[in-house]
Amino acid sequence: MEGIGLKILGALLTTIMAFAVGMTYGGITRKLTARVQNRVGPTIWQNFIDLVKLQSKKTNIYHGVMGHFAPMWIITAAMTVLMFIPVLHPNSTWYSTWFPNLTFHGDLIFLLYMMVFGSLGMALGAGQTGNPNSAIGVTRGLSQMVGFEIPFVLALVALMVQYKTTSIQDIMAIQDQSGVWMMFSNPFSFLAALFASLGMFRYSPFDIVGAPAELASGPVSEFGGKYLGVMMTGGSIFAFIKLTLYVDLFMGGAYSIPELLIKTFALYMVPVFYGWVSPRYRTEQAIRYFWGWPTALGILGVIIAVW
Amino acid sequence: MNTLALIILIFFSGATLAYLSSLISNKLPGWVALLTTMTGTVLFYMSFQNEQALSFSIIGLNLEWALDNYTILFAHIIFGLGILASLYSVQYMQNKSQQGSFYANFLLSIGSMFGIIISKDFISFFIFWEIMTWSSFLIVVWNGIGFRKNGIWYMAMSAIGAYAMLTAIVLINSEIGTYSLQAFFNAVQENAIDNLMLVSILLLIGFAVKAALMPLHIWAPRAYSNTPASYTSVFSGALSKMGVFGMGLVLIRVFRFSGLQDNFDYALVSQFTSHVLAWLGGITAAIATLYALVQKDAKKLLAYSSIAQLGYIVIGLAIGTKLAVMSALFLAIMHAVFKGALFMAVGAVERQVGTTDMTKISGLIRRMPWTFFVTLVSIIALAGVPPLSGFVGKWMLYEALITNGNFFLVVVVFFSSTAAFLYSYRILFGLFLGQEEDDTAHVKEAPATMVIPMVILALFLIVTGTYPGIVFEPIAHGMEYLGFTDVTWNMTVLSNVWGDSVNLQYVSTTIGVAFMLALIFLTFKGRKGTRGVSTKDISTSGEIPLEHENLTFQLDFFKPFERAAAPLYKRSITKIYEDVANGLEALFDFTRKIYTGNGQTYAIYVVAFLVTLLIVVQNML
Amino acid sequence: MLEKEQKLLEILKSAFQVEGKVIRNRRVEIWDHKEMVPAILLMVKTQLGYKHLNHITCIDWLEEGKFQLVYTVFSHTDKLTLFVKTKIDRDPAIMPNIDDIWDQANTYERELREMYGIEFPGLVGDQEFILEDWDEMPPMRRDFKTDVYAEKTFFAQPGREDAQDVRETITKRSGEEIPEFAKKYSRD
Amino acid sequence: MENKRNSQTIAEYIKNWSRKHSLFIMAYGTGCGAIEIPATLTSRYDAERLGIRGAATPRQADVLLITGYLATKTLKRVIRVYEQMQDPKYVIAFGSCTINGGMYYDSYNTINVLEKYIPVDVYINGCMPRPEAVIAGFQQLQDKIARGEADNGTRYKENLEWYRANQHRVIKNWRMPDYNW
Repeated sequence: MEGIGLKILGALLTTIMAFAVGMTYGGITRKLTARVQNRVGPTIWQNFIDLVKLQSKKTNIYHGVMGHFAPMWIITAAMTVLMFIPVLHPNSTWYSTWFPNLTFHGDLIFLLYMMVFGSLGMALGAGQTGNPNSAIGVTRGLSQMVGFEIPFVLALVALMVQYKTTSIQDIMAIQDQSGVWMMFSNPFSFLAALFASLGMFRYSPFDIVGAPAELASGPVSEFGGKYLGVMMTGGSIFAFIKLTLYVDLFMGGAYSIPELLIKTFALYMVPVFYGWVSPRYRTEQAIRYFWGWPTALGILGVIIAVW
Repeated sequence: MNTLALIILIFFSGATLAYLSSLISNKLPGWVALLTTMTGTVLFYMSFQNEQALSFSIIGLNLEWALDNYTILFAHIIFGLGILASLYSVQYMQNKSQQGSFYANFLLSIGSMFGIIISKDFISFFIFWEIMTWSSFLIVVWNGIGFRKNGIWYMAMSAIGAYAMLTAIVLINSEIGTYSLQAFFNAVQENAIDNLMLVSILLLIGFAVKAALMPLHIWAPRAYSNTPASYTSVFSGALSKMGVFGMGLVLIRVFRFSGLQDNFDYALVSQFTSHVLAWLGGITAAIATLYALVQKDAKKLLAYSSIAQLGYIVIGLAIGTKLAVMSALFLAIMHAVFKGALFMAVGAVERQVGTTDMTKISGLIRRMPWTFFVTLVSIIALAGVPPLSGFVGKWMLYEALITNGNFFLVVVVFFSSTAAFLYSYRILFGLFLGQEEDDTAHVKEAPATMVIPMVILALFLIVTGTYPGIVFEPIAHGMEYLGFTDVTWNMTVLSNVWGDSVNLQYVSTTIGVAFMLALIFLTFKGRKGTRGVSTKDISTSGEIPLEHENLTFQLDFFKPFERAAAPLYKRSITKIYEDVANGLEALFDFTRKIYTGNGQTYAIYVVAFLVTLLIVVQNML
Repeated sequence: MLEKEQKLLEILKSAFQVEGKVIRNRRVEIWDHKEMVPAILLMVKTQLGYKHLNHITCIDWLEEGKFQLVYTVFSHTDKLTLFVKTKIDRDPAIMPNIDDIWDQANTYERELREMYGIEFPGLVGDQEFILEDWDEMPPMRRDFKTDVYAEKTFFAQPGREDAQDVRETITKRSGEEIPEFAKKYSRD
Repeated sequence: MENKRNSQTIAEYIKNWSRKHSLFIMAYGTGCGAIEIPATLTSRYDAERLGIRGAATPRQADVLLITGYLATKTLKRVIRVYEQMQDPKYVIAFGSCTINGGMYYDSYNTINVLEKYIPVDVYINGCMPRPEAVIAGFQQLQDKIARGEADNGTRYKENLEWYRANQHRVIKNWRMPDYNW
């Protein structure tokens, strides 16, 4: 029984850490964006304040049962993926104590599909609100997903075919043995995945889903209060998940939490930096962007991985 | 009397009875069909574990019928879907005319499908195949409309398939002198057939037509969308699986386990054919998905999606590794289940609302909650999102492709299944979400006899999402019949040859726990201040939509995607066929002009021919 | 000077016997009965090249009991602006419709109908144009007392009625002194 | 647990503190004040350092900004937007026009006193107020929230009949959904 108690505690700890890191990164981004624009900007804890505010709204509305469920799909998907992703390196002491969760019971393909689960649930909820902006946002998001999944999958296929494994732990172990990170041993695949991450994080120029000026924040336009708060939480956890996945696959994982933070933060800055200097694309431009050079890099990566 | 013959007899006499009973009342055939299917199904399930075989000879031809494990696997699909579809059909067809001919053909096609899978000789196989084709064709043109547009394509393509198959059968007979299937397999083992490749390819063409493989797929969207929904679920769910059944036999039994792997030429050609077929499957999946997501009609969308899903199955069979075949057969069963459920759900919408045009319907979720539930579950399974069973099949397919080194094919498959999210959302949103239409305010949920079959299928998807072992067991037996040895499977754990695995029990538990936590939190926190509002109450920059105004976004749903993927939409197979037909017509027209009817012209032809001959002969010398 | 303008005036005078004058460089005005206006406009549009209808305006001559309508047209070739003026009765105010000559006239005419109550027989579009749920006299007529209406419908803020200087009112209420620098802006 | 200051409970204090520091604004760009909002939010005056940021729809917003004169036509939309916002919500009114009608006090289509139609928390006077004044107004609102005195939504709900009567005087054809509070 003790073992199960410890596991539940570990799972809780993982969730809280993912949530806190995701939210703080969001806050840091807001602060940095402000500094780039020559502003003072909010505190880096602003996202937490926003969240508390959203949760302390006195009234909330929903547009039917799918609308009520929408944030739950997101948080469910986020928590589930978090349980199956190795947050730290399996060889580290921290990992075996606190973060093993269920990481040995899922693999990369499963994670890819599980990450879609939340967006689809969210899309259903957004659809039920009846707001045309929501549906337009969803169609844009799904279209963009078809765009960036191709370079991303090409990158992953290169890794999986080259090292004959679909498990993240194995890929981390391989990097450990060879001492070379995947981002150096498979640079083209890494680049393809990095380009795909631009779309995944939905920062400018790929913020076509929420585009506040055109779509009034798109899918979430009818959600407020606690619903928006839960979505924000789920989104933050997802940001952490994506970063951790990239660190695990391409940067050899992390042995301790500070190392994880440094690596994820460095990765996180890529889409943020890219966003500062780029205006928003149209949907078809975004899709074509991903089907252009990133896909070519991905194909190159696969070819190099095989021969 | 032998049970197999009895079942066939029941179905065929049931068909006659259904037609005759329609002369008494238009409502009777439905019940006759239900009774017939029930009797047949009960008979089958009472006896399928016993060894059964039957052989007899008519006019000097030896016919053999038998049950084996591979057959039983497909019989599950046919009878499971058949009985649910006929239960569904009673209320669905309630107010339609000409039920007699519909039900007669319905029963004929179910009976003939069973006949196909139990046939152990080419003669009865082909006869049943043709009965199946004709009965389904008669249902496609059943309501008398759209013959030219829909029926003709189906007939033409089926004819191609049938001729190819007939040629192959004649060739086989000329080589081995018998029509027996077992004799054919034995001859393959002994390398006694000279034209094996030709025979196989011809047979494959015959099966590919039914499995709607590119470029022989064009009949499918037309035929699927033109049949009544109660039959479409059988049509797309079970009938198209007959193609898969046959392809499985050829690709696995003949190509893979023919004992000719040492023969270099043969191995090269068979592998080449498999690869071509796998890629055709991949392209089928991708193109059909692209076409599915631009459809406005829900039934047509599902029809294209069926083609795409069959593409995955063909890939699995063509790759031919243990995991790949397992995934193909698993997907075949799951496709029968979720596509059956989806066609039924769309049929329910069609019956209650009167149309399946998604631009005219929206916001049915409150009116038809059960239908929505079924559609949601089936769509999640179709999209392959965990924790439903569609994921199991997709996972195995990906792992099979990756472990087998088909790395570009896996990207194509991934592309089409990601694009499948688009049409999955399209159909859910188009029918059930969005603002509620005032025209559909009176709509009620479909009657119970229609809802129950759908819900049963949906529950099956949920259960097998966590316990796919239920389905793995018959599949493993079927695969052993095909020639695989020691097929391993686990109740809840999926694993590939590299030893990577997914534990589905943990997955569904985690999802369940997380979902319950979120549900409790969101439902009980601030419950007093939370209220539901109507879908008309949306923030529209303060503007107030009038009662009759519906703001749901339905037209040109994926226009940006279409624009981005415009080059992929340029070519249409139908157009190519039509171009070929026009070209041939022009050619024949030109040939006709040769015969001018003028003796002088013919004289010139003769001279010209002689001169040409002279030149050619001189050059050769 | 003014040769183009004079020439235009001559043409119009000879064609329609209208009165008119050259206002200044590139501005010509003519006036006529309301029945003649569509014919004049059609003629200048089709034959003289005045293809651009700038706008249609209305002036309420309450004392005379007339509305004056001014059609402003412009020629891109001559760079001349022509004002075609006419006076119509205030009650009933009816004016021939010209939205078959210029489509955009429809917009101006609907606005005039709503704001002045001028009827244009055969005008396309009978729903409300700018005003929403208006059931009073057309508001731009001069006999419509807008301040009375506003007083009746809206709530006046106390302190506004004697039109005092706002700054003084505020200081009086709060008991503060008006700062020195602000005194020079005071009304008295 | 009672907090000595303002006699709020600790939970209430935390809630009010977070509300104070996270104001999502719904800028209803009426009149001339709409142009002051971008200036307030962007680099020069940077309202985001106070936790103020734009919200795209009324569902997410906390503060409704009425930035100038309100035509009767616009009032209808403003009321709808206001009612679509979720409690707790606040209203800031800009400029003379919302206080007493300003230079449009005798216009037939512009309302004079905004407070008669929806409750207002903070008026910022001026024609138009400059961004500094706007930020000062926001700070006043923040103080009010911190003290727990900003009860805009409750006031509206309690006096709904009175507000409705006033609204009906202006909006003759009432074609709006009535909300089940």
